[in-house]
Amino acid sequence: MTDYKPNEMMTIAAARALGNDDVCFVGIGMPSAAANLARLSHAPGVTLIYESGTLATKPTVLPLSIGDGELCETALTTVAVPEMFRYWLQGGRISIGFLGGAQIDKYANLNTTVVGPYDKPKVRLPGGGGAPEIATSCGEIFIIMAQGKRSFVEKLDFVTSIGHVQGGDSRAKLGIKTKGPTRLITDLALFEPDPQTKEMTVVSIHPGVTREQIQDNTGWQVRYAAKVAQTLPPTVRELEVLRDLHARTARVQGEAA
Amino acid sequence: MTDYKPNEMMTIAAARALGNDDVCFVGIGMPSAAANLARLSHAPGVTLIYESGTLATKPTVLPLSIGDGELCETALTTVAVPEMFRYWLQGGRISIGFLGGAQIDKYANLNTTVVGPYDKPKVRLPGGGGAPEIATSCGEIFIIMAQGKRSFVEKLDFVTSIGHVQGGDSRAKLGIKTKGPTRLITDLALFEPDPQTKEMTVVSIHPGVTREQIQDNTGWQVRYAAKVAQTLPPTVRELEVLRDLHARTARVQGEAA
Amino acid sequence: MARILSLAEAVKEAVCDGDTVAMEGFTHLIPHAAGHEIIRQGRKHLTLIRMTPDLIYDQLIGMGCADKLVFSWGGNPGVGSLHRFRDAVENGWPHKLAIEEHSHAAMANAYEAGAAGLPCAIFRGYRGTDFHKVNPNIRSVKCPFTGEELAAIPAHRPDVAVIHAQRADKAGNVMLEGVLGVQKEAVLAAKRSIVTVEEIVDDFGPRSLNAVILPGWTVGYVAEVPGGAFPSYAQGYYPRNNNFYKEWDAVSRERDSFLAWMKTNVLEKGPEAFAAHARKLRAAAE
Amino acid sequence: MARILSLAEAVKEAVCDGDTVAMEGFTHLIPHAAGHEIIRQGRKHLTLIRMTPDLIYDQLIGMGCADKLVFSWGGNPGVGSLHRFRDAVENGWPHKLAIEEHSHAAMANAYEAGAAGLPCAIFRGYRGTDFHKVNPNIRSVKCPFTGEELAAIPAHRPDVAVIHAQRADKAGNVMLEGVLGVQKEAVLAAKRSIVTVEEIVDDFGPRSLNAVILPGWTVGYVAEVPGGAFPSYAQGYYPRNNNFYKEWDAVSRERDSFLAWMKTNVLEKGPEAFAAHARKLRAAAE
Repeated sequence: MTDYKPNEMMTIAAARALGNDDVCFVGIGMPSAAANLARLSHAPGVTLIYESGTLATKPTVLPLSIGDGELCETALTTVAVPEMFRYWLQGGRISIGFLGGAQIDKYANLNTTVVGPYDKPKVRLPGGGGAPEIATSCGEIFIIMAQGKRSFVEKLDFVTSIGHVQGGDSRAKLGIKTKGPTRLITDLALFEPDPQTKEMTVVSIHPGVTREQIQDNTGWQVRYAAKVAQTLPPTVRELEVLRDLHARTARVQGEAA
Repeated sequence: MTDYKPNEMMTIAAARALGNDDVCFVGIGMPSAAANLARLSHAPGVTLIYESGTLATKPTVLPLSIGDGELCETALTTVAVPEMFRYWLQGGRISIGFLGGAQIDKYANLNTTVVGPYDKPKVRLPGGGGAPEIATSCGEIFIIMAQGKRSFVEKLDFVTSIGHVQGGDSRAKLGIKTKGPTRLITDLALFEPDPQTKEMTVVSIHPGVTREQIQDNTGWQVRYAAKVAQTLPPTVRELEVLRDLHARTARVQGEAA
Repeated sequence: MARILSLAEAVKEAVCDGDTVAMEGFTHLIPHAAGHEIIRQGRKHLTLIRMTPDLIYDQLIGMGCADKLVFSWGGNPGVGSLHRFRDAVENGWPHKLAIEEHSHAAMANAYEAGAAGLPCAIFRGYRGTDFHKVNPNIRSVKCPFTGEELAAIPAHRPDVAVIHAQRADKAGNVMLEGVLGVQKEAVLAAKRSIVTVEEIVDDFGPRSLNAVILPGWTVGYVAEVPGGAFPSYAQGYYPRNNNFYKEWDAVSRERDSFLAWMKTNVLEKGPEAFAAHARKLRAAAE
Repeated sequence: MARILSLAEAVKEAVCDGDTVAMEGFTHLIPHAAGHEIIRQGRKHLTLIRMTPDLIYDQLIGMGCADKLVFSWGGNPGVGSLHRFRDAVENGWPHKLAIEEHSHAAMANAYEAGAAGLPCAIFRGYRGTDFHKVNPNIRSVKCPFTGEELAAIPAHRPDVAVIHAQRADKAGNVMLEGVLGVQKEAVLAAKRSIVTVEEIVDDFGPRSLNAVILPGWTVGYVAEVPGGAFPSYAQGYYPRNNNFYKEWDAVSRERDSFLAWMKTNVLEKGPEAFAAHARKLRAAAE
């Protein structure tokens, strides 16, 4: 078996969830790597949209920011930001949105606003950006986050974007018709919402990871699906494409300096 | 004195009212001829906007429709129609709007919707188009209409766009801050609103026209300003530019067929 | 994902009796060929939405395809009346036509709201006019910050949008330029859509980074119909045939002359008839 | 009508102490040179509006120019925190910074409503979140047709908008392309505006019929500042300097290193310093 890092497993697991027909709203960092890995491997037809307004973009390297020139030059076209949020996101034209955050709870609600009280924050985080509306307007949401007790918490300090709210039908009761988080992809496991309670539940554990490890890195009592699979390890091809992408990116960003 | 038609006097009188700094929302027909006459004579800097989205257009011939290719090709740029109505008209970026209609009353309210009852019309007219919002969003309004008892009426069958409503401060009371109709240019005279009552009042009579003629072609008791001027007749140059424009237009429209 | 079909197939699949149909194009790129195809296929009980009903709807109304018209300006631009529209409203011929009447600003905002997935649009409009007396879909909303009353109208959400554009590529991406009208909004607001184009190309080639493009996944059906906007125009292809608009006044004035014209020029023809206009005009422009 | 001035003159005329200022540019075309000029001229008590405060506002906040920030995402894109923004919010250095916090969708809609002359914007947003608990400018409106509750926010109407664009012509018309952000909306929503450009040309020359252009009569001041978007980028001119963003993390982390950097690179320099970046980068791209 090829050697790989937990972050690589996480990115590859996220990429696998994307198909050719998906229209995907991509954030910077892991989501961007995952989405482009999918495009460069099993899903060449996947449509990538960045909130800077670039529609159907095909970057050859990963952008550092959400609006790098590379994204615009390789896009089908680029629209203004108000149009992006009105016609494309709110208009319901995006099938999958990627999100992450500083804190997540068991219903996959996210906090990217503050750690500590809002008026006297311990850590002032960047804030919501596109997330509050991505969370409710995209057909479904994939969340990518490395696990840890400080990020997988019992109670969020601030609800920046919603997942399944308080579970059950509480999301639908807000009048929201989209699915919300259907997958949570971490460096240790894959979670999916329980069909009834909507609590994020482990459905697959990455190779070499134990249930104890997962619990040690989660601030709530972790639940497991009736049948828990083992995640397929990264294939040689997946790792190759991902590492090539990162190497190409590092090379170009070095050169541009 | 050069020979000219009443329509030519009307168009030329309207053109004279435009200056270099005006941003003018132009309708088809007489307004278009007047605005382009101004641009081709004393006001080369006047900015013309057509509701098809063409900004700062400089047609060499008069368009038959509001969105002819000529308007787009000679424009600074062309925006989509929702943007035209939101950013440009409603955004308050137009200083002068031209309107006309099938019926006008003494407060310069206009009807372009129906003659007769709405549900059983004697004549079904085209309707409002841009007029209802042009009338309230442009800095001021110039109206061009040939006079006649069937068009200059005591009471409109339908209020398609407002002028000074019921006179006095009734327009301002609707929360509207723009001036409304500041000039009514007909084939017989120029009217301006009385400062107090806002009734359209004759301030200038075209050469050779009598007060009797004006009254005979108006469905209400015409009022005159304390000082009534005689309109300057068209100059040779004005007539030349206007007739050239019409001749060029006829030639091109003939050729395109 | 967009499917590339013949116009006849596209209309067959996308347009049903009783549908709400928006055929857009503001003077430019009016989908006349598609209008003829809908008439030939005998669609009935349509609710037609369009800012400027124009010749295209004069024909559909006169042929009895429409039960209702939602519009803001129903004239023959620069010429005068739409006689078939007037005959329907004034005399109920060929049958009664219900109307829902707006201003241009309202219609443009209603398409914009439809494209944006909103239930309604708000704007500063209709103040002091009589429109609300005849149209119950004109309501108001109070700004929760200033207290100002703003006009509110429901978003347009047509069953089908039909537009004409200059070019599509083989993936069904559609590119428009020039006078843009509300076509992009109409397609994005609609459940289904048909786009006729002057030509289908392998690749759009060099273009503005912000070219107006409807991505293939937002488009239903694409059909290549050269000349399909005649007698309106396609910027870069052929000019508006202003004489046709003038002549329509006489053709459409009487029921008999209208029906005769429709029989010869629509019922007994196919979309390929439009290609002659495109070719002829393109040659003339060279 | 637009006046073509030096950047120093434009800032002097357009930006006053206590103004509400929107400096926009979404990753692309961020008006860094103008930001430096505002700092050099020592403006105080500003309310700063911007979707992504970014390095440009980190600098203004750290130099004590701002009393309040209206924003939706305050980070260093792809790198991490904005340390001066955090120091102001967490520790009140150099003084307390009031914040009004939105989502991107809300900010974009607020600019759009400002450009459209409306008092507020409505959209489907914020559902289920905590934003309304900390921001009284998030309210709601009920759709008068469906009864749906929609989020409402006040339109942005800044005193001054500041943007950077690729080109202006001598009449002060401004042309933008690439990632457009909310710049057009910001200028149209503002009472006054400053546009810095890479170059002022005699004529834009051949361009898309729908090129994104702010006509001269909607623009306040135009100043030619080549390289004025550095370290962000100007499509067609020079790329984003990603390393600068990474290095800013270290520069801005401590108050002393930040102040030293600002002294050397802003207070003791002028707008012409940016030309070097433009030249250097343009050469590198060739």
